[in-house]
Amino acid sequence: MIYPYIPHTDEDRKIMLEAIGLSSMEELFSGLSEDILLSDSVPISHGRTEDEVQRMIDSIAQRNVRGIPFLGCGCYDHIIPSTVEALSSLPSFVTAYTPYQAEMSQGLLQAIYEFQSMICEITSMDVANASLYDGANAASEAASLMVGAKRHASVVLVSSTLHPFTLQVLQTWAKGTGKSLRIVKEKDGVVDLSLLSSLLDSTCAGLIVQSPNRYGLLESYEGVAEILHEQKALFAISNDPLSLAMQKSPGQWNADIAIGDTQSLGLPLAFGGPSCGFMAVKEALLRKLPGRLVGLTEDGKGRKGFTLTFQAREQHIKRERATSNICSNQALAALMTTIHLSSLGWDGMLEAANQSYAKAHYLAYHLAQLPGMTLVWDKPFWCEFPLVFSDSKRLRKFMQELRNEGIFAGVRLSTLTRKVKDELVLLVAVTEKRSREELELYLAAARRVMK
Amino acid sequence: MIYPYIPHTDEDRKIMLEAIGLSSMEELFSGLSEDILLSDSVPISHGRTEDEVQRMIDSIAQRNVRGIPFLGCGCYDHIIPSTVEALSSLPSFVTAYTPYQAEMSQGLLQAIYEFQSMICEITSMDVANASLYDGANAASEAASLMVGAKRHASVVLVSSTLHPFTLQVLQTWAKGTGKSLRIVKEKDGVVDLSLLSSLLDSTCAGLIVQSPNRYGLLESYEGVAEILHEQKALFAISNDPLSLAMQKSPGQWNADIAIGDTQSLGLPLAFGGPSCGFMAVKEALLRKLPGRLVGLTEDGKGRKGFTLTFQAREQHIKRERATSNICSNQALAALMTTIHLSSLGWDGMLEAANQSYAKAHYLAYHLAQLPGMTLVWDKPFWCEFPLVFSDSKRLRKFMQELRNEGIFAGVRLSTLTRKVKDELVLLVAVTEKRSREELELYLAAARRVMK
Amino acid sequence: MRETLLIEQSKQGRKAYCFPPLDLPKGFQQALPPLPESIRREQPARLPEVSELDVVRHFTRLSTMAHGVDNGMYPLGSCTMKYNPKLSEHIAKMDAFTKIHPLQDVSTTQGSLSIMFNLLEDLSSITGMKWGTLQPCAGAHGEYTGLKMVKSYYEKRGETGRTKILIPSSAHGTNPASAMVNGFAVVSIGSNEKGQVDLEDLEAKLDDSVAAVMMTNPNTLGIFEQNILLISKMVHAHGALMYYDGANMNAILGMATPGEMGFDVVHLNLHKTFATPHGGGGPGSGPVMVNNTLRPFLPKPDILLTDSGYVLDWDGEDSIGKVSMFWGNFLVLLRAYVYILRMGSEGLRSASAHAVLNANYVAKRLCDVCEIPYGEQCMHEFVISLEEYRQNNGVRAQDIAKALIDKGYHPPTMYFPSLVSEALMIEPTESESLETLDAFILAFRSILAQAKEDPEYVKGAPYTTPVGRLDEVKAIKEPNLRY
Amino acid sequence: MRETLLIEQSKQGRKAYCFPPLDLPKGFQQALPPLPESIRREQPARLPEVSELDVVRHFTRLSTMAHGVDNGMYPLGSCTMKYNPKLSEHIAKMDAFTKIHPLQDVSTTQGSLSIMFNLLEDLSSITGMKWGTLQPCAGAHGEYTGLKMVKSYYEKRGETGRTKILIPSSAHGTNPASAMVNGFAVVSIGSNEKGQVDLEDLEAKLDDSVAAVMMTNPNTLGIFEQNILLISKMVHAHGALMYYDGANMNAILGMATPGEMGFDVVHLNLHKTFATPHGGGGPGSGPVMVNNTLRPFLPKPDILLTDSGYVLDWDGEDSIGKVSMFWGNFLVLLRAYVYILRMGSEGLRSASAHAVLNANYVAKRLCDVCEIPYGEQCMHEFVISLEEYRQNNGVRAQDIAKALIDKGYHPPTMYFPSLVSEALMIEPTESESLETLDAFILAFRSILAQAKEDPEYVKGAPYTTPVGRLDEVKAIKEPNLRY
Repeated sequence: MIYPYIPHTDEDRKIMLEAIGLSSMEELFSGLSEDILLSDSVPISHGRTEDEVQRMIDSIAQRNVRGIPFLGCGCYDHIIPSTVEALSSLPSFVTAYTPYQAEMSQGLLQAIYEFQSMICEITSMDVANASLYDGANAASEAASLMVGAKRHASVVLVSSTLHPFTLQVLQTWAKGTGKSLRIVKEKDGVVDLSLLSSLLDSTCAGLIVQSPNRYGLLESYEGVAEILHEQKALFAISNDPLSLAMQKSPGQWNADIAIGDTQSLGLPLAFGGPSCGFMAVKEALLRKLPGRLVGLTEDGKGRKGFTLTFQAREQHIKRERATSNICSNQALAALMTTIHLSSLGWDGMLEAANQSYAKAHYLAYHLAQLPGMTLVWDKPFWCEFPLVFSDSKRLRKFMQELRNEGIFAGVRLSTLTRKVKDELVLLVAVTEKRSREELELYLAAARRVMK
Repeated sequence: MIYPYIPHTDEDRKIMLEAIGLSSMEELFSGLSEDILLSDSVPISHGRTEDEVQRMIDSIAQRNVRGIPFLGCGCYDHIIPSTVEALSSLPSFVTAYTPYQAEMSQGLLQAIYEFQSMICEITSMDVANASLYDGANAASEAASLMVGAKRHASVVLVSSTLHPFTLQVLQTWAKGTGKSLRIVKEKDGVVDLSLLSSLLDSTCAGLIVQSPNRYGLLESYEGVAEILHEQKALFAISNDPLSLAMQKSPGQWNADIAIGDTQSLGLPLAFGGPSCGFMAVKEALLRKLPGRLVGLTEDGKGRKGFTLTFQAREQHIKRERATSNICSNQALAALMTTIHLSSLGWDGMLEAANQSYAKAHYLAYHLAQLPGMTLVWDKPFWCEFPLVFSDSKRLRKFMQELRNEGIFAGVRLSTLTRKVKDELVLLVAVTEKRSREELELYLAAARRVMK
Repeated sequence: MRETLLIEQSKQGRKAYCFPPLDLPKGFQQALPPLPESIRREQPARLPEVSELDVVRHFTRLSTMAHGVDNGMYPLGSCTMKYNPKLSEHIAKMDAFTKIHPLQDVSTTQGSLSIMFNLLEDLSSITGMKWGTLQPCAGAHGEYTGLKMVKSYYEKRGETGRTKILIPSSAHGTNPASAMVNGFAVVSIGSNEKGQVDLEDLEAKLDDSVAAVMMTNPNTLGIFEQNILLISKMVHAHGALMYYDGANMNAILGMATPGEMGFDVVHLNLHKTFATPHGGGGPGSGPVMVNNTLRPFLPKPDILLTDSGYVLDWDGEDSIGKVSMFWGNFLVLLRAYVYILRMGSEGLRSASAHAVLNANYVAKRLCDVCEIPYGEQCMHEFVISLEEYRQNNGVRAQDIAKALIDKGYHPPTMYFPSLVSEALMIEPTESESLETLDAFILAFRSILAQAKEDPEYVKGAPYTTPVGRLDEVKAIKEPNLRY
Repeated sequence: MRETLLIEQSKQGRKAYCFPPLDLPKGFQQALPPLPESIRREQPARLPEVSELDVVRHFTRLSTMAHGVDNGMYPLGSCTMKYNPKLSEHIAKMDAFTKIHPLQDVSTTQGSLSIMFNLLEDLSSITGMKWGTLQPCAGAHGEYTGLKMVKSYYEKRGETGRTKILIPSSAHGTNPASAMVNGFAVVSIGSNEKGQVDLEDLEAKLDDSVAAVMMTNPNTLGIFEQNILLISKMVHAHGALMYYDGANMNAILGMATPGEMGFDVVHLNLHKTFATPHGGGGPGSGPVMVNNTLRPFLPKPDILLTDSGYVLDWDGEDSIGKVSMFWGNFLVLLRAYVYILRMGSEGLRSASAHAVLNANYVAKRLCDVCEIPYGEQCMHEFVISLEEYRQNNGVRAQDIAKALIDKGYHPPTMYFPSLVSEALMIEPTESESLETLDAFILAFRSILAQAKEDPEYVKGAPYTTPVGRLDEVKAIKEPNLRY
């Protein structure tokens, strides 16, 4: 009886059972009554050898089809340096648990400290945590933080231009908890902040906005923080962090909370996960920040060292009085982002952002010349833009024809919202990774279909 | 001016040049006269970024076509545990040099010591080196050893059933050195050792044979060592080491030298390289063994430790009096073999060998039923066998039809020998990795063509 | 050994990475307007400017100051630090999985969808539940999702008075926290002298304000709740639901199912039970499995197998909605699937049997030198109390833990559950061999012996690490959380 | 930290790996005869019987007791321990390259063949030679191949009296050894006071018994042979050939070519100059490049580009034949090709320029505390003499080297070339930054200072390693070379 990953020999079992004073493996489960013990093995297949599994997976893998992705909506195909996979695969990183034992985990702790620092730098905030699940959950954690930070507040204002999935995750968050979302509507593709004052009341804990927003458009938050702060409401901005190489950061808008997902900073598409949510806040909110935090301190001999800190905020200490239940986070993905940013530096990050901007605008400019599709809103965008088609038959043909060229042309907004009104909107994302040839291939195919 | 993998900033260059007392990078090369300094850059392309290189390689890679390989002839598609790639990729192994500094290389040295030990165990010999380039070079090193070990001997007897490439490498070895090869002819597909006594004289340093031989057939060496030793000639046997799970080892035939290539023990096909030659000898020949050797000893405090030893044999000390010029070997490939054998153990090695044997015989048995092809020699074989076709048109069609099924049907012996007489011989290799389905696919296609 | 921060190694103008030059037409580039000044960022972020080799050495060196399962035994109770197969890592790096976008047309993602679909089927079999979701990214996220469904279930039924979750006092901190974030009140249930749920206390607290009872079984003491069927019956009789925290599922794979025990909703931790790596704290994955009752409330989208292949189904008006951005931590799901394929039905059962064997063996070999408050017969883990060492020698559980570091072992979980004083929770997992266990036992016993002979030495451990015990008060009083 | 041999961890019946069961028809399996007893092996080999986790931990732990470029600076003279790009490692693991059989029909291996063809073209440009072979597996193997061609060349011309190879006394040991294995006699040429070839000595030894002069340029002192053109002329005038040992090619990439210097045959070390990893001693790759004269003698097969793609050409009756089993260490060639693609023409030139800059900088910063016998102006490496420390303080070059280990550096090459007493040969490579060099210089100087103040301490180094200096005499007297 040899099963993979179990080192015991017959002899071992005998010795061990004897030591325990049992005569069979079955007796180990004598605490389970007969009506609980399964009489039969569970109906999954028999074990397979490595070679058999690899073959099976190889054949399954062939059912995934790759194309040249002009797909975005929260998951982008950016260039990733070879260092990221190579270094994040080092076994001491991969097979470690949360670094609770600081003395034997200095390397891991330092990497997290560097991650926190980089997130603070990019968002212009004071303090960042060690990661959250993803961008959408970062938004719901921000909502929790807000509600927890203001007495008697139960309403969170959210922009209607949040990513549809982020909005859905927030709706789930509010469900059944007595908290609620109040939508700030959009105008011309961006959040209409002229409505803010009228929507804001003492029940409101804060506002969550997003830029680039669900359409890829960039938003301006001039004066928003002031309006919110006057009502003791908090201001949270969600960004694609790579866009912060070009656009104003949450700190520069005087936001209290910066959130988002670092997928664009070193994480592969991976069918959408794992990615890595982040949250950074102003110093005043430090003790309300969910998730893990690493700090620098000293040992008895004055040697500097890193440790998990402010653990009293967390669920394993505070239990039902905690403001978040997060325990596992996305540490290894955060490490990948840390390696990515270490490799790129600010210049590299800026270059990636600038090139994405330029290439997206190049494609948008030329597509806008074609009949049957328009760039409806004259708003600044970064690497993703909404094309509105005149009819859905045309759109479908467009996507199919490009597919025949090996191109994934974009994401229909209705895929995210399941709403008929969004069926004519195609979101096209262009990163620095898309070569000139790929852009021209896209344009040539588009011209053929839309002439 | 930023080039990959060069960390210098403009500032650095300035500081460093100043320190040296130079004013330009060009002056670093002032020792090179103008008629030597290139006036123009060398005509290779400009540098490319990682992304550009990866794309280019991806597109080149598509020009390699994979099939289900029934190909052997010294390079076999065996199952390799996932541990091999994962562990041999650890950066401290990959990016280290030869472990000259024992104190900071104990891990590497121990791995080599374990490799040496395993080779000794498998070949039933006393001492093995840290690896040689490949199986063919192991043969020429064996020839050198023999010639060096016996005064006034310049002739090496070699079986005509050696792998054709091994024979070619040996011929190259002899070329222009005053040494020569004397071929021991074959009979019925195996070396004809009845000729041995008549070929053997005082000029002969030894004999090199191979099993499985160039046809995949297993040879018997009963009494050979005795005949050779009587003439003070040495006996070297080359084996696919995996076959030694089933057939008698060099030590059991009382050979003096065991050689071969560990490709079948954990190394991928890799278009033929790197593989990993090995050599093991009787204790008496220890000081004549080429290549590196790791030994166990102690430090001043009595702590056990590993070190390179018997270095006085090697070229860097003995220079023109050395018996081999080897310096770099195939250490990382040897490590892969060590991990492979550590994972398989003897039971696993035996299982791989037994299954290869059974599957090869299954295929051979059924192919032998078909018209137009025969298994000419009634000799035992292990995982590879020679099919002789009645005409070459049929053979070509056979290979093409199987190709259409995604199968590489075998290697024509003439591919190795460039001889017309070998054009009708197809060498078919079957490893434990070939599934039953693949065998049946082969047979079905064969039946269609050969009916 | 110490490694400076990478930012301290930074040098202006040094580069580890370059992008291909932008190759758009010159005219276009010149005409392209920059972002409007009002929204434009000008100030750079301080990121390292280093060479590629600097990056490589930095993180390589940091990795040498970390300890994973690959480095040595990691008996961290309740975390199931079992071996993470290299095969899974290899497969999780395949382009066919890493380079697939979540919003590609489903006709182009049938491979990934089939893995998710089949994984869900296997997890259903393993838990004895019928349906499930793979969206949650971690165990606590699974709890959040499961309890959210419980909440929705009662809202749908109009039973809005069910506002409490009963949780044993020994439960993981995530349980009460997850209840809280879903707007439930938490009521603690006591334990009896066997370390199991106190039935009387439970009965006393069960009423129609209770939404669910949340249990871990075996519980955090490593003890199987023998009255579980009775408990389920009691709870159901009060119209409440049974929630199963799968943290300790590694004890009963193939032996028993939460479904047969009467649970209505189950979350699993793939990074514990199904051998996906913990990655220094994540990413994990916390699938939630339910029976028919709760099915309508599962997150969207569901994966269905139709005549035209796998599709994402967004219907279901009672769904709680999405709980994560896309479909879950796919690469973690993939690894878990590979593990299940490898192990198969019998292999999983064997894993649990040997996990329990290992825990009992270690408990037996330690029980003469330390107290095991609820008896040494356990499931896959057990909790010892070092209270006597504290009282007699002034050595605390933490000191023993730190001394283990010097012997090359990661310490067990400390001070949990809180009902055991000076607790260490030891979970060897099935991955460890008899020899490794014996070496650990020897090390542990020698530390306990030393705690009596030379307590000051033990209190000063560890000695072999780059830093000694760190000043945690200073970390809070003078927070330094970033460069 | 110490790790026992894996065989010592072995336990009968434990398994790290299983094969799929043999699924041939039962009848066939029963009928299949075993191997005849006369050739059958019965005795097992003693191999470890361990678990997969045992294997993983064993080799992971061994890796922590090794030091590579990724761990820290590795200024091992003449070995060019530069950074090995992670991109190359990634590409070398692609199935499209690792899973290709060398004897597949060439129509199915056009990708691999095109890489080899293009690499050869690039190496031709870089060396200024016209033709070449990629078959040799290492530098010494390249020497063997190149000299074999020289031998064949003279045999073809009937000049069988050319039996000598002239080699500077400072040459690598492989040079004379390679000459010897090809049946040549070795004659040593002296050096002049500048550390360069003594022209008078050369002239005196040149006659029609000389087949070739074998040179490294820059030579092993890191000094460029300024008379190289004159030397080539002298050698050619005597009808002999010029052989270039490419060990130090990293000094002159894109700056000068062996071809322009007058060499007829050149070997390269891809694992030095072209950034492929050394792997703890190999596999390397030692391509040999030649001019028209020697082309007919190149090993078989050649790679040709025809109208139907790349083919292997087996013609060429004067070829020396094969020198390795198949086509060479393909995965090493692939890595070198990736490196060249990355660097391009200017990048390679820059690499050499910075390698030379680094060496000169370190030499300059050390020249006041140790003797640099042939002056501190050098190419990519330099040799210091610690003779004065030996005489004044009893501290030898080896002691200084060992003390560097405690500072985290791999020591330089020791006691080579032998014409410098107490030599250390330092080659920083272009990969190291100014900061790293400064730190190394500081460490080196502090050790030299300590050698004067506390020589005994330095003589006892290293102190931080798992073992101290090992008894090499015992290793030979009581050989223990296997378990």
